[in-house]
This record gives sequence, C-alpha cells and structure tokens, in this order.
Amino acid sequence: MLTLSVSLHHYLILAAVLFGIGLFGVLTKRNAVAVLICVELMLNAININLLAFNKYITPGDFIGQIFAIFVITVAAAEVGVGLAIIIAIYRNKLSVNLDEFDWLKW
Amino acid sequence: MSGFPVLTTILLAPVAAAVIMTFIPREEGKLIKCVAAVGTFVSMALSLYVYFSYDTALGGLQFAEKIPWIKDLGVSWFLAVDGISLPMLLLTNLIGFSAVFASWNVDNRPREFFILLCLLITGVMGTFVAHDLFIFLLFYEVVVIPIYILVIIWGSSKRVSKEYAGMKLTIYLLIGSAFLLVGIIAFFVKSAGILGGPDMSFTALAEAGKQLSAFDQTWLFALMLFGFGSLVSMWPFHSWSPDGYAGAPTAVSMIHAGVLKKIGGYGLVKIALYFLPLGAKFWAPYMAVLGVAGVTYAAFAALAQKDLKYIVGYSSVSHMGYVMLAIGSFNVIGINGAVANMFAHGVMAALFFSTIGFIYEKTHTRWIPDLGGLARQTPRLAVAFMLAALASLGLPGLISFIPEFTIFIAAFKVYGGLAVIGIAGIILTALYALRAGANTLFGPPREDYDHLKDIRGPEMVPLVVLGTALVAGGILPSLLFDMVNSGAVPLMTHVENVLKIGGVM
Amino acid sequence: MVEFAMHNAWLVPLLPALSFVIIVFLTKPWKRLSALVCVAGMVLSCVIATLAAYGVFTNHEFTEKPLVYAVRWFSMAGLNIDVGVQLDPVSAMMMFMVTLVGSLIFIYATGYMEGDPGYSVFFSYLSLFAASMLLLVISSNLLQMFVAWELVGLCSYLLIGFYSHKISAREAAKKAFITCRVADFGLLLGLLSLQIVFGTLNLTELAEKISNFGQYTSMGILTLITVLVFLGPIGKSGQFPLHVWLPDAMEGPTPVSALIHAATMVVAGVYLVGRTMFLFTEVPSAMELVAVTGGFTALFAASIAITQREIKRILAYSTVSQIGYMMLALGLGSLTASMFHLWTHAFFKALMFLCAGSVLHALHHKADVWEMGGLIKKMPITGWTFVVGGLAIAGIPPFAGFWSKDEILLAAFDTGHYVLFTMAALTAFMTAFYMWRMIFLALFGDEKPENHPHESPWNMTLPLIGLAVLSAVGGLVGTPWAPFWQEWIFFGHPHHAEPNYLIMIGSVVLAAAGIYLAYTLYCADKTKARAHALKERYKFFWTLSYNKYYIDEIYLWFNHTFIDGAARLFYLFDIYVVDGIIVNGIAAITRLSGEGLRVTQTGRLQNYALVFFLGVLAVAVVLAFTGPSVAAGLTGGVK
Amino acid sequence: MMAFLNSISWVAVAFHTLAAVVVISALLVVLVRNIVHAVLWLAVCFIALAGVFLTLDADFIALVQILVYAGAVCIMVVFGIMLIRRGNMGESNQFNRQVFAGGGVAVLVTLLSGVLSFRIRYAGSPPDVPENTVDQIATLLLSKYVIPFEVAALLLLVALVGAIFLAKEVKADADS
Repeated sequence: MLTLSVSLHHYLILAAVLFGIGLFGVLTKRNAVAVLICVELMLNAININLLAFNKYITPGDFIGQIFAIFVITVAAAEVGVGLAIIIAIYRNKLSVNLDEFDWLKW
Repeated sequence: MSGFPVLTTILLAPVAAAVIMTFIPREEGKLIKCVAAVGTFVSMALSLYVYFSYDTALGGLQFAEKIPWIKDLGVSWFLAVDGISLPMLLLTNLIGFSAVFASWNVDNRPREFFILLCLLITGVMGTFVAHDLFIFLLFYEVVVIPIYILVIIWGSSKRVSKEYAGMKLTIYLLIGSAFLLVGIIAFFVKSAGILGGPDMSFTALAEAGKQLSAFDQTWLFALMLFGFGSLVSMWPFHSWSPDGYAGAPTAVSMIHAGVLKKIGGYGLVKIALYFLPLGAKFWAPYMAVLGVAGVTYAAFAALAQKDLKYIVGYSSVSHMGYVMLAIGSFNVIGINGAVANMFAHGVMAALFFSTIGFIYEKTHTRWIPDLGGLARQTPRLAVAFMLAALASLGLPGLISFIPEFTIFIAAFKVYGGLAVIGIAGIILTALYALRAGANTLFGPPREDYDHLKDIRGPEMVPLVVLGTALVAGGILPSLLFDMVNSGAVPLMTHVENVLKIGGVM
Repeated sequence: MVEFAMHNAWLVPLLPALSFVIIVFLTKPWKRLSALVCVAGMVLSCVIATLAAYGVFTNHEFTEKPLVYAVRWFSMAGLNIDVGVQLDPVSAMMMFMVTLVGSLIFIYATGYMEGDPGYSVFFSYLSLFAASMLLLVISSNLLQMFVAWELVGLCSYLLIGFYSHKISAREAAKKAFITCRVADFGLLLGLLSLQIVFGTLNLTELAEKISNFGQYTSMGILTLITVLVFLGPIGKSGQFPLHVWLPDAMEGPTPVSALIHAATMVVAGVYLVGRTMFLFTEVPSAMELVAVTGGFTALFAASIAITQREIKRILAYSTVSQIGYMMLALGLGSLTASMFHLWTHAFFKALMFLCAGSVLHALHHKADVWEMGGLIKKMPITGWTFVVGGLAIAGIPPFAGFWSKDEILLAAFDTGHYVLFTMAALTAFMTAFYMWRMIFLALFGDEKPENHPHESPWNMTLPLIGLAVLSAVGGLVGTPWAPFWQEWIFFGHPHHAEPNYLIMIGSVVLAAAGIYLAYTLYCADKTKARAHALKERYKFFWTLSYNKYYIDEIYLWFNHTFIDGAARLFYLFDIYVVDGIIVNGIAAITRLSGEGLRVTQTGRLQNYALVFFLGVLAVAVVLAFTGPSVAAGLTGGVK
Repeated sequence: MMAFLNSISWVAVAFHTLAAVVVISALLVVLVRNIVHAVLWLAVCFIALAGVFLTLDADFIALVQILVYAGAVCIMVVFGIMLIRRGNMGESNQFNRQVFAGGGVAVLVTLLSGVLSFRIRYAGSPPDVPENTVDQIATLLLSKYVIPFEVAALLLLVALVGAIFLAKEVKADADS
C-alpha cells in the first residue's frame, strides 16, 4: 500500500538534493549570472533545513524561522552586490564568461 | 638604585630617540643624527654605569626588574644582568653609539635609517638583558626586520646583490630562529609539566632543566645548537655571514658582526648550556670539531678574498669558531674565554667594519687590488685599520689576545691535538690580516686618492670609542675577566651539579 | 737611589712607553720635541736601569734568589696570571745593556732620520719598541714575556715597514711578522702546555716545579714542551730554518737594524732560552737540539754572508751567525758564555750597523760594497770605528768579541762536542774573512769618483765613538784572569773554566788568517782578479751561497702552492659547495617546488571552489565516519 | 475509498508533489541552455519552495519567499541579464570544462548530507505549532533579535550603496 508520510528526513534529503544541484551549478556554469542563480538555490536549501529543524526539533522557539529571514535578507543583498560586480566586470572585459577570468592567480 | 628601572631606561633611550626622530622633518639630517647620537649615548653611559657598579664579588643577577605580564604563559617583563650578559650589553652600546657616527654621512633617507638603526640596537640590547625566555625571543624577532630593510635599502652590491644579501641574512636568521623556537617551545612545555605551572624566567627554566632526561636534553640541545649555531655562523652554517656583511651598510655590518652574531654564542651559553647541561655535554665534542673546522676553513677562505668586507666576514666566522671551540671545551675557563672573546671580537669587528665603511665611502671601492698606499693619505684611517687588523690576529696588548689565550688553555686541556689545529689558525689570521693591511694601506700611494680627506670630527668617534676599548681591554684584561668570571663560575657550578645528578638518573 | 731603582724597576719599560704616548698624542707635530721626549725617556730609563743593575751586581744574594715584584694581571676560576718584575743578574745585565745601547742608537737616530717626513712617528715607534723590549727583559712571567715578545714583533713590523710606500719594505715587514708568527705558534703551544701541566707561568714557580717534574708529567711530554718553547726563539732569533725574515728586515732605517739586530729583538730568543734554562737543562735531547741548531745556523749563515754584496745584508747574515753562536753556547749548557757573547755582540754589532748607516747616509743609500771604496779617508770617524767593530767581531784580542767567542769555544771543547767545536771554529774563521772582506772593499782601496762621501754630523758620530769604546773594552769584564762576569751570570752554579791557551791562540790565529785572506783577495789585489777567479772556479757554490740556498724561493713556492692553493680551494668550496649546492640548493628546491605548486593556482574561481568542497568533504567524512577520538586527535583536542 | 482518502496525509502529498517540482525545476535551472529560461525555472522553483515552507508551518517565511525571491531576486537577475547579455541567448547558459568533476563533487556532497541526515534522532511526531507565527516572529525580531535585525537593515543599506557604486558607469578620467 502506498504510504505517503513526511518526516524531518524527507526535508533534509530534499535540502541535500537542492544543495547538490546548486553546488553542481556553481561549480560548472560558465555564465557568472548562472553561478549567482545557483548560489541562490544553495541558500534556499539551507532555508529548508532551518525551517525543518525549527519545526521538528525546537517547535516553539522560532529560531530557525528568524534565521531563515536573515538568510533571505543577506541573499537579497548578495544578489544585488553580486549583479553589480558582474556588471562592472562586464563593462571592463565585455564578458561574463568565468573561463576567461583567472585573476585569482597573483 | 633599587627603585630606578635602569635597564628599562637603557632599552628605551634609543626607542625614545626613534620616536622623536619621527617628528623631525626629513630635511633636518644633522638634527636627526644628533638625536640618534644622544639616544645611544644615554644608553651607553647608563650601561657603563651599570657595568662599573655591578658587584662582581657578589655576582648573580643584579639590577633586576620584574613585572608579571602574561600569567597563563608565565611570562613576565624580567630584565636582569649578570657577568655574562653585562659585557654583551656594554658591547652593544659601545658599538651602537659608534655605529651612529660611522653612518654620519648617510644622506639617503637619513630619518628612516636612524630610526631603524635605533630599533635594531634596542632589539639587540633586549636579548641580552632579558631574563625571561619569551622576552628574549621577542627581542630576537624585533632584530630581524630592521636588518632586512636596512640591507636592501642602504646596502651595496658587489659579488652578490644587496637584495640577495639581505634575503640570505634574514632567511638564515629566521630559519635559525624557527628551529630555536621549536626547541624552546618543546622545552617550555616540558618544563611547565615539571614545574607544575608555566614560568618563562631563566632561573625557573634552568631548575626545570635539571629534571629533564638525558635523551630529551640531547635532542632539544641539538635544535638550539642549530638555531644559535647558525646565528653565530657556526661552520657549515656560516655562508650568510660574508655575503651579508658585504651587502649590508656599514652600521649594520658593525652591529651584526659586532653584537647580533653574539646573540648566538650568548644563547648557547646562557640558554642552551644553562638549561640543558646533559645535552651540552653530549654535543660538546661536536661543537669543538665544528669550531675548529670553522676556524681553519674560514681563515683559509679569508686568505683568498680580495674584497675587504669579505675578508672581515670570513674572519668573523673564523673567530666565532674559537667561541664554539671554547663552549665545546665545556669548562669554566672555556666559558670565560668564549664570552670574553665575543666581547673582544665584537669591538674589533665593529672597528674593522667602520674603517672599511669609511674607506669605501671615500674611495668608492673595497676591492683590494684597487687600493694601496692609503697610510700616506689617510693616516688616522690607517691607524684604525691596523688596530683592528692587529686585534684580529690576536696581538697581545689588544683586547683579543687574552680571551684567545684563555680559549686555547681550555681547549688544549680537553682536546689536545684538535685544539692545536685551531690554534694554528693564528698563523693564517696573521697572514690575511697583514696582507689586507699591507695591500690597502701600504705600498706606493695612488694619485687618485691624493685628494681624500682623512677621517675627522664625528667620523673619529668609532675609532676613539672602540680603539679605547681595544687597548684598555688589552692592557687591563681584568676589567673584562672579573666580570665574565663572576657570571661563568655560577653557571658552570650549576652545570656540574646537574651533571652529577644526571649521572645518578 | 739604588734602592729606589731596584724596587721600582717597572719604571724602566714604563718611561719609554710614556714617551710613546706623549709623542703620539701630544708632540707629534713638533719633530725636535718628539725626538727629545723619546731620547729623554730612554736615557732616564737607562739611568734607572744602571742604578738597579748596580744594586743587583753588588749583592750576591740575587744570584740565588731573584728580586720579584708581581701583581695579579687577571684571574678566573682555575687560571691566574701575574705580571711583574724579576731582577737577577741576567735581567739586570740585559736591562742595562738594552737601555745603554738603546740610548746611543736613539741619539744616532736623531741625526740619521733628519729630514724624514715621518720623523716623529719614527721616534714613537722607537719608544714603543724600547718599552716592549724592556718589558720582555724584566718579565717575571712567561705570558707577560710572550706579550712583550709579540709587541716587540709588532714594533719590528712597524719599523721594518717604516718606508711603507716601498713595496719591498712592506713585504719585508709582513714577512718578518709572519715568520715570527709561525714560530710563536710553537711557543704559544709550549706556554699553554706549561700552564696546563704546571698550573703557573711564573718563572720562579716554574723553576721550582720543573726541578721535580716527575710529579706532574712524563719525560716525553716535557721534551715536547721544551721543543715547542724552543720554536719561538728559532723564529725570533732568526735561527735556521726561520732565519729568512732577518736579512729582509734591512729594509727598515738603519737605527732600526741596529736596534733589532744587535741590541734587542733578535737576542730576545736567546734571552728566552736563557730565562727558561731550568726547563731546557731537564731535557738533554732538547739541549742537543739547541746546540746543533745554533752551531749549524752559525756556519750556514756565515757561508751565505761570504758572497753577499749589500753592506747591511752581510751584517744581517753575520748577526744570524753570531746568534747561532749564542744558541750553541746555550745548548752546551753555558748560560755564562751565551750571555757574554750576547753582551759583547750587542756593542760591536750595533756599532757596525750604525757605521753602515753612516756610510749609507753619506752615499745616499747606495748599499753595494763593490761600489764603495776608500771611504776611510773621507769619513775617518766612521771608518775607524768600523774597523774597531771588525776587530771585535773577528775575535782579535783584546777587543770584546775575542773573550766571549773564546768562552763559547771553550765550552764546546770542555763538554766534548768536538764536531760543534769544529763548526764554531770554522765559523770564526769565516766571520773574520767576510767581515774584513766588507771592510776592505768599503773602506780601503781606491776611491770611486762618482761617490761624494762626507763625515756624518756629531749626533751620529758620538754614538759611534761610544759604541767603539764599549766594543773595545766590553769584553774585559769576563777575561779568564778576571772572571767577574762568570761569577754573576750563570745557571746552577758558577763555572770557572781554566784558561785554555791552545784554544785561545788557535782562535786568534784563525781570525788573523781570515783577515789576511780577505786582505790578499780584496785589498792588496787592486784588480780583484783572484777573487773573481775563485768565484768562477766554484761557480756552483757561489751561486748557491749568493742566492741564500734558495730557501726564500722554496718558502715562497710553498706558500703560493699550498697556503694560497688551500685558500683558493676552501673559498671555491665555500662558493660552490657550501653556498652553491647546499644553501642555494635549498633555496632552489624551495623555489622549484613553488614553481611546481604554482600550476595548481589556476586563478579560476570555480577551480578553487571545487577543491574547497573536496576539502570540506574530506573533513566531513573524517569527522563523521571516524570515532570521536580520531577526530579529536586531528583537530588538536578541541572539545 | 473514504477510508483511503482519510488515510492519505495531504500534507505528505503536498510535500512530495512540491518536492518533485522543486527538484525538477532546479535541475532545469542548471540544465537549460538559455539563461532567461533558467531564471524562469528558478522562479518556479522558488514558488514551489514557498509551498514546501507552508508544509513546515512557516507561512510568513513562505510569503517572504515569494515576495523576495520569486519577485525581487528573479526580476533583478533578469534585469542584470538584460544589462549584460548581447550574444546568442540560446547558448547563454553553458557548462565549463570541469562539469564531470563538479558533478561528482556535487553528488558526493549530496550523498554525504543525505546519509548524515539519517543520523539525526528526534522525538517522533512534531508537536503542534502555534497558529499565529507572524506575531511571535515580529515580537522576537524586535526584542530578542533586535540587534541582528538592525544589523541586517544596515547590511541591506550598505549592499544598496555598494551595488549602486559598483554598477555606476565609471568615468574615464574619474581618478585624475
């Protein structure tokens, strides 16, 4: 019989998968904007974790939720600054292809 | 005098001068030099006072100052002098003061130069008055940075570039100190276990050292021997010395060859030997062999040199070989000789380098075939040169003879034939010292140097100060030996006690 | 006065030292004043020395028990060194002789050095030299003696190299110092051994301890020590094989040659052996060594002197030879004869050097005797005093040299060393010959028209006359019929040899024969044809002798090949092995590994992130799948 | 049938459905070749995530998620793309050379987190959650967490200024 249930582990695995997908994107995408998007995915995976733990481990405390809010805040800021940086780079190099950038060398 | 922190004052006087100099506009070169001179003079005068008011009959630590600093590590601001550190302190100040005048003609960024020089002097002094291992290391590291900057900015390039020389000097110092640090930390950790709590003061650590097993002492001593040995340019860790001195500006060569190098010998006696007598006992013959190797090898190498600074560079390696031989002979006469010889060599090497500095400044060369006959044109410079050269070859009546004699007694007693090889070094020393003197000062005068001005005014200070020390120490060796002996006897008594206990364990 | 002088004999070296300091720091710009200070210091010190010597020689107790004043010089645990004054007949005689001859030479120098730009400096060196020498003479301690010994060496270095702008002078000075240094190395080892074995270097204490050395050491060690100590005198007194520096030392101004060769420095070696007779007499083999060295050197140097042309070189080799005599006497155990010869030799050799100086002064430093001739007519005082010196050194009675030489020959004969006796006698003959060869060539014969000699000023001739008188009568203090000398200066107990008329007459005959031969070859024969014929006939020996048996060349070759070779070898080793392979090798390894690792630094963000996550994975795996203990161990025990 | 329907946990159904949407849309974000499409799939993913958050009783967060992520972030990214991208949009979202290595690492990380998540032990069923979460969060944010809250505000301000500064056109002679 089909027994659909839901537990903390489900959420954690979902988060892990989402994090993995995000990480895969971060590591392998050529476009800087795509990397930024994938970072967002990873952050969301973290949020799932935070909320799941909040529900299953410390239900009355809201620590997880408040943390999630902060994460979202920081993520918003990060996207803003990140995009601005990408635009600035683009303006100089006329490219956002990360393969062409090896400035971390020196 | 109990209340007044005279040692701290000695340390702070050059620092104060450095601070004042930062507020003087860079154009005021003369004023900057005067401030530096006053700062170092205050230190020198106070250290002379300390030297002559130290009670040698009483011995032990005097003028002690102790303020707890970092409780968790047992560190305290513990300054004190005894018969071994006091000559070194005085030497530092004599040379420091002279070095300021030897660099009287520095016109390239004088302010930065003299600030760094003052800091360097303070650092060196600090290592000698510290009676706390942490403070010792702190000052030791303070020394490294000014040296590097001074060499690469104000140095001169000859066989090797000044950058190479500065790099070699600094890296060697750092490698030595890295090994040293490992040894010291390991020793400190073990000592904290023995003492039941951390304590960085020399006295406490020496007590802890008593209970360390022979095996531990042996490998700890090996680390320290490498660290201090490369600092004292023990063969074969000496090759920084000639290159470094050749690249360094005069004042740095003076201080480096004169006192900084002595930190190695001082550390071997006052730290390694004092804390780890059993280890020292094990390594003593090896030190003696390396010492003799250094003496002979460097003397021969000096003989092949044509650059004045290289000659003195190798000569100082050779003289430090005697110090190693003396420490290796492992008796109280040897320790006396080692410390006294460090003092003697310091004065002599500093005078030598200051003279060479002036010669280079005036003739723009240190290459011996390009020199000659300077005794006619610059007689006072020639006097300084000959004084240093004669002291270098151990002429009686100058300061280095009696220390060398003492070392020979100590070493000959213990090592016999090995010591004879070392003593034969005096022939080679005479060869290269006189050859350098003859080819630089004597022979037909050269016309291009007819216009040279002899040293005068402030330039005379190194000759007067160091020359006085050279002659006074030669005629009245007891000035030095009463002091050194008052420090060496308790040290060796401690060492022998430990050896007795160690035999039982 | 006498009392004061005896108890304050330390003033004797101190006064010249004071002159040195005064000249260097105060009177250097004023030439006359400097000379005055120097001479005054010396003369004053001579007065004190004379008084002290008078005190010693009027009281026989000092022959047994020397008067010693000493203070602690420096001390440390297990090593105490004194300095002091030891007055006994030997040191009193020496002190008197040095100050007396020294004073005369100093006066001479005021004239000889006239017009030299380094006038004041020269007198400061002279003062320092005198101070050092006198310090050596009065030393009560061997280390103190060594100090003075080295200082004397320094002064001779400075004085020989006085004309330092001349390359030859510079090299000669260096040679002198380094040759002596080689010898001093041995002496130093000897002193170290003495200190280590006997625990003292004080002469009186050493004498006591060595007389029963069996308590301290074995015969073998003592022999070694003695030979080591003897190395010092070999160098300083110019004995074979370290005599090479002495003839070269002629580069210095003539008063210096006189001072170094005659009165003071070179006899320091003899004096040292005399002072340590208590050591040498314990070791018969060492005594033999001393005697053989001395005898051989005497003959050897005489054989070189025969062919030399430069006036001062002839005198120099003659000095080497005469000191060989003194050593020979010492080796035979006759301190009396040795010191006696030292005493007379000081007068006549100083005289001859000063005469030579006077000649050179007149001839503007033309030194070859073959280019001189007939000088005695133009320079009567110099010439006749020179002749007195020649008679004294040849051993013609009643001049000084005869008595002392006779004493030595007698000692050799009496102790049964017949080979050495023969060598000494042969040397006496050769000495007479080459000395008179020089005198005949330089003073007699035809005048050379290109020379314009003139007699020297009074301050040069006066010392000549004084020394000539001393050379004439100085030996009378120790004739076999009035053995005043023999009663005072001895080792052990006074030795009265019966006058041996055979030897006496024989030596006079030998000397006369030598002079006669020289006369026939170089004076009577105006063309010198026979002399040249002889030279051609024995070309091989002549070349050998003229080139000093090539010993200098051998040393030079040795020095260049081995010492400098080793120096270059060590230096190259230092540059290419220690520095090149080891030090720079380590640096190169560091740099190369850096270059290698640099490849990993792609500079690409995503590369770094990849590695970063791999690292995270590794840490996480370790932390998650190993027990807490391993994790704790890896993280350093952080809880 | 009713029993069957009652036995179904609708929360579970909702979760699994939403989870499937999240995973699939996230994969599409990574895999599609057009970056604009990727952003659209990102929006889908975010909205589905908001649903997931609802199943976690975090209604306020869900709302914020939709507002901030699906709304602001996605729009901003699209604007960013418009500002910079002028080439062929069809190939604007490609992989670089380390795709396999990156994939491997990502899979490993996922596996490891998945495995590790099973280690967590907790009390069986979740207790009930208060009805009104917004009030409580608001109270907490303005009392206990007021300082982080203000810092976050400041951070946003700084980010805003920084972003403007960075993105602003730099004049060629600005520094001379």
